[in-house]
Amino acid sequence: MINKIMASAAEAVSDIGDGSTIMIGGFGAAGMPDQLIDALIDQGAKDLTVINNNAGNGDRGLAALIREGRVRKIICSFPRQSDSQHFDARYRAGQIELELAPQGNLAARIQAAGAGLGAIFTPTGYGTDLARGNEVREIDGVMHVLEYPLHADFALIQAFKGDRWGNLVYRKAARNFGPIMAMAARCAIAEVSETVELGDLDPEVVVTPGVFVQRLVCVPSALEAAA
Amino acid sequence: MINKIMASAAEAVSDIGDGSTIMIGGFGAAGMPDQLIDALIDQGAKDLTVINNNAGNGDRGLAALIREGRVRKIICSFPRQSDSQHFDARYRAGQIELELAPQGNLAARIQAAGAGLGAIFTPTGYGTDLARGNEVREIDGVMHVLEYPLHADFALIQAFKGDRWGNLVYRKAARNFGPIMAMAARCAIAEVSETVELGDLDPEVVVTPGVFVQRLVCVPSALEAAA
Amino acid sequence: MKRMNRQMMAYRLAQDIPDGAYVNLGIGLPTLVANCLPPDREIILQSENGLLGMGPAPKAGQEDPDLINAGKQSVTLLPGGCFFHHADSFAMMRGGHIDICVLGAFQVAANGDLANWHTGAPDAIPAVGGAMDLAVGARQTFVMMELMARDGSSKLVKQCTYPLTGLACVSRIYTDVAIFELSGGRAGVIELVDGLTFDELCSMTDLPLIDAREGASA
Amino acid sequence: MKRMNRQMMAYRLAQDIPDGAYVNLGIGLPTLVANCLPPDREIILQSENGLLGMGPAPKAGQEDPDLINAGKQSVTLLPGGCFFHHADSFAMMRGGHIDICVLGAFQVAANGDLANWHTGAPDAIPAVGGAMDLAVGARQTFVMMELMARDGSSKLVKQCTYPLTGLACVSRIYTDVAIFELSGGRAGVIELVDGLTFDELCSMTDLPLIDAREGASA
Repeated sequence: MINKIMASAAEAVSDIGDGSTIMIGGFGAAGMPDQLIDALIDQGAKDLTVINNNAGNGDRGLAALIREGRVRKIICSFPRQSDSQHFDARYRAGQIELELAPQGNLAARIQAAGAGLGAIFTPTGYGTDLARGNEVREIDGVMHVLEYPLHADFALIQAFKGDRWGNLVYRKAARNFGPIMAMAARCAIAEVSETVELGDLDPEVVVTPGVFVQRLVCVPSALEAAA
Repeated sequence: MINKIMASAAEAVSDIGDGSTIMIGGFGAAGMPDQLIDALIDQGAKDLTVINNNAGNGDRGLAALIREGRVRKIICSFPRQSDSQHFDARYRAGQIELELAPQGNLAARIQAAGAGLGAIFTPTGYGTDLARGNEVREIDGVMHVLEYPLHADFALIQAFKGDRWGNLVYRKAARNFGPIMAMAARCAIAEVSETVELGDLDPEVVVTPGVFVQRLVCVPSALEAAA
Repeated sequence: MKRMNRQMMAYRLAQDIPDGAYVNLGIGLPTLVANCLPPDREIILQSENGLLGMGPAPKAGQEDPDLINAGKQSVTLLPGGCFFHHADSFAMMRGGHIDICVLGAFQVAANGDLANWHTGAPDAIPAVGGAMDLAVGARQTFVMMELMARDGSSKLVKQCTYPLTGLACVSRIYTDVAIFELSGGRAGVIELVDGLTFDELCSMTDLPLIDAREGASA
Repeated sequence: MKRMNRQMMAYRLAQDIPDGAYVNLGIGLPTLVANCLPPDREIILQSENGLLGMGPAPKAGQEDPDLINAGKQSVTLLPGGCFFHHADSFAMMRGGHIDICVLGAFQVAANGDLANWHTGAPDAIPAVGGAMDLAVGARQTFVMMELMARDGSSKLVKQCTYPLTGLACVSRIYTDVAIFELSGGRAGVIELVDGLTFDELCSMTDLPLIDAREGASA
């Protein structure tokens, strides 16, 4: 029998090793898998490369992981925010490496990894500092840059409901990077507010088919926080 | 006010000109927009390039369009079937051009068009007759071929329900190419079994956001056929 | 001369968004446009984080942490709105499905080059977000900015000195003193605030401008 | 020698699909495997036209024209199944998310090259469907075929003469007389039907085979 539901967040992240590349879902705080990240902080993995849209907000989630010095490098589109103080401090101290990517290329590269494409030509970023060194090509009169897929060892994402096959639905704009990160990681781990019986999710509304999810863990408090 | 709902299939396809490139949804009969195709046959447009997974089944839909001699060229993955007699006859008579594409590359090229990518490197087809002449490249130890996006002037698709903003949901495996074709065409036209009031579709379950759909027409008989 | 304040600029720009348009409003100044949309038009706002049909801010106490805009402010969703993931959201932009995006700017060049993501200062932490995708992806890119920087220099320039966001992507600039239409590598003036002459505007920008106002001789 | 019939081949192959596997069964012969899956294992079938968790054929009269498999036959969906569009469906395959695909074949070469989409005959209408995507995308590609063609030649060959579907993609071949494991450019025999000797099999294929049966000396 397939049962991807783990007993705890600690168990779900137990085998994440030092030096891993980890995608973390969320756009700001919406969709940030706080509990998986807390478990990862407790677990102790360090020297991580993190792929997220931002570089942490406030004191929770990714911001806490950065504060604890576990992140060697971050690949993101929008690190600098009013409440990105933990990233800011480490960046200015030269303690964290930053690879900046236009948000759409970030998303497209994650999607390309999940879909097994080798590379994509995208118009975004052509002629800018963020595509310096990229191969360029004119296609149908438009200049494009070549971008490579972003793969990860693990994806930590937040979803709303899930079942033991790993099927997921999300809640509002917390969906953001979850579906594509689940596809791009060797092992996708979802924290969900509620686990449901197999068949309870309408097959028409499943957003992430279970094949893309390896583990999920129920964290009821996220539901309460959202309520 | 935005109202993309047209009075009839005839009105919805009225401006499709000779020589147009048209994506037609459906995998076999599931998702085939029969009524839009019937309207297109009545309308008279000819010399069409059609993109579909197949080359028509039986006597309806795309098969009828081919039978009537309106299709100059078809881009598809699986033309030959037990009931593709109309395509078979025209193909053997040299009256229709065939561009064969692996099904996944067909889907990826349609998706790339909708997403504004210039080209993609895909491993599918490398070393085969269907990638003869394509640029090839080794990426991370895997050979890839370069494929270009497939754009269309019009997409004719079938969906289950839609609203005046063009939001669509589909029914079971009739979803197939609908969502990506809607994104890849300059003008996407959907026939739906039911039109609903704005707000009646749960925002979490909309599969095709209205921005990708330019026109829709309600064809209640499709619902009856499916019931 | 009566400069427009930011609210007036937003109001003026909003008048040029047609009924039925799909629009993305960048963070910062352009966000003001959302509150100025003509009530008799149905204009659909996209937010890069996966919303279409974005509505106004919720009433106090009704904020939902999962319902935010690109600036991470609480918003609502209109009937007919929907949610989608980030790859689909940027496919909307890059694929040419968004009619208009409105962005702020550090500088815009007469040929449409845009600089709005990075000052290039060595101690600044760069952040780009979706600006580069919007700049090249939307059918039309409008910029909304004060014409003059704090140091008194024009932000409409011959050539951008700040790092670029996109090349030749801006078609219109809405400023506090004039509206510019960029075309063929040159900046045309299509509207001036009361009390400002075309020549005075030219001297402010130090650029060869074209008088493209209605009734002006070309 | 007791050749296996197609049903037996399907049954034998099904025993090698582990619990929890995501599997795509190609049209034709491989479809038979669906009815032979061990009942004590949960094996999830994907269909290229946008189904995961595909179930058996419906009872007569309960067919749904919108619920079909890749061969356009009526199927059902199991609890826990779901629907998705074609780009996501092929992302599943190409992205390495499907553990096993089972395909029919005209020919397989000892190095794993597969030919199964086109005879190359000048009057044949070619059709490829999802075969090329499955062949390169699934983590393992199993082939299910009779070993000998109707003309008495072996379909396991040194080099394919039919147009290729994919290069070096097949890892196992389940035939009516033997099971082959392809590795390092060579074909190993891991199982033989009763009454057939390894030497007899070698003479049938005209290939240098390796005896890789349990207990065989390598």
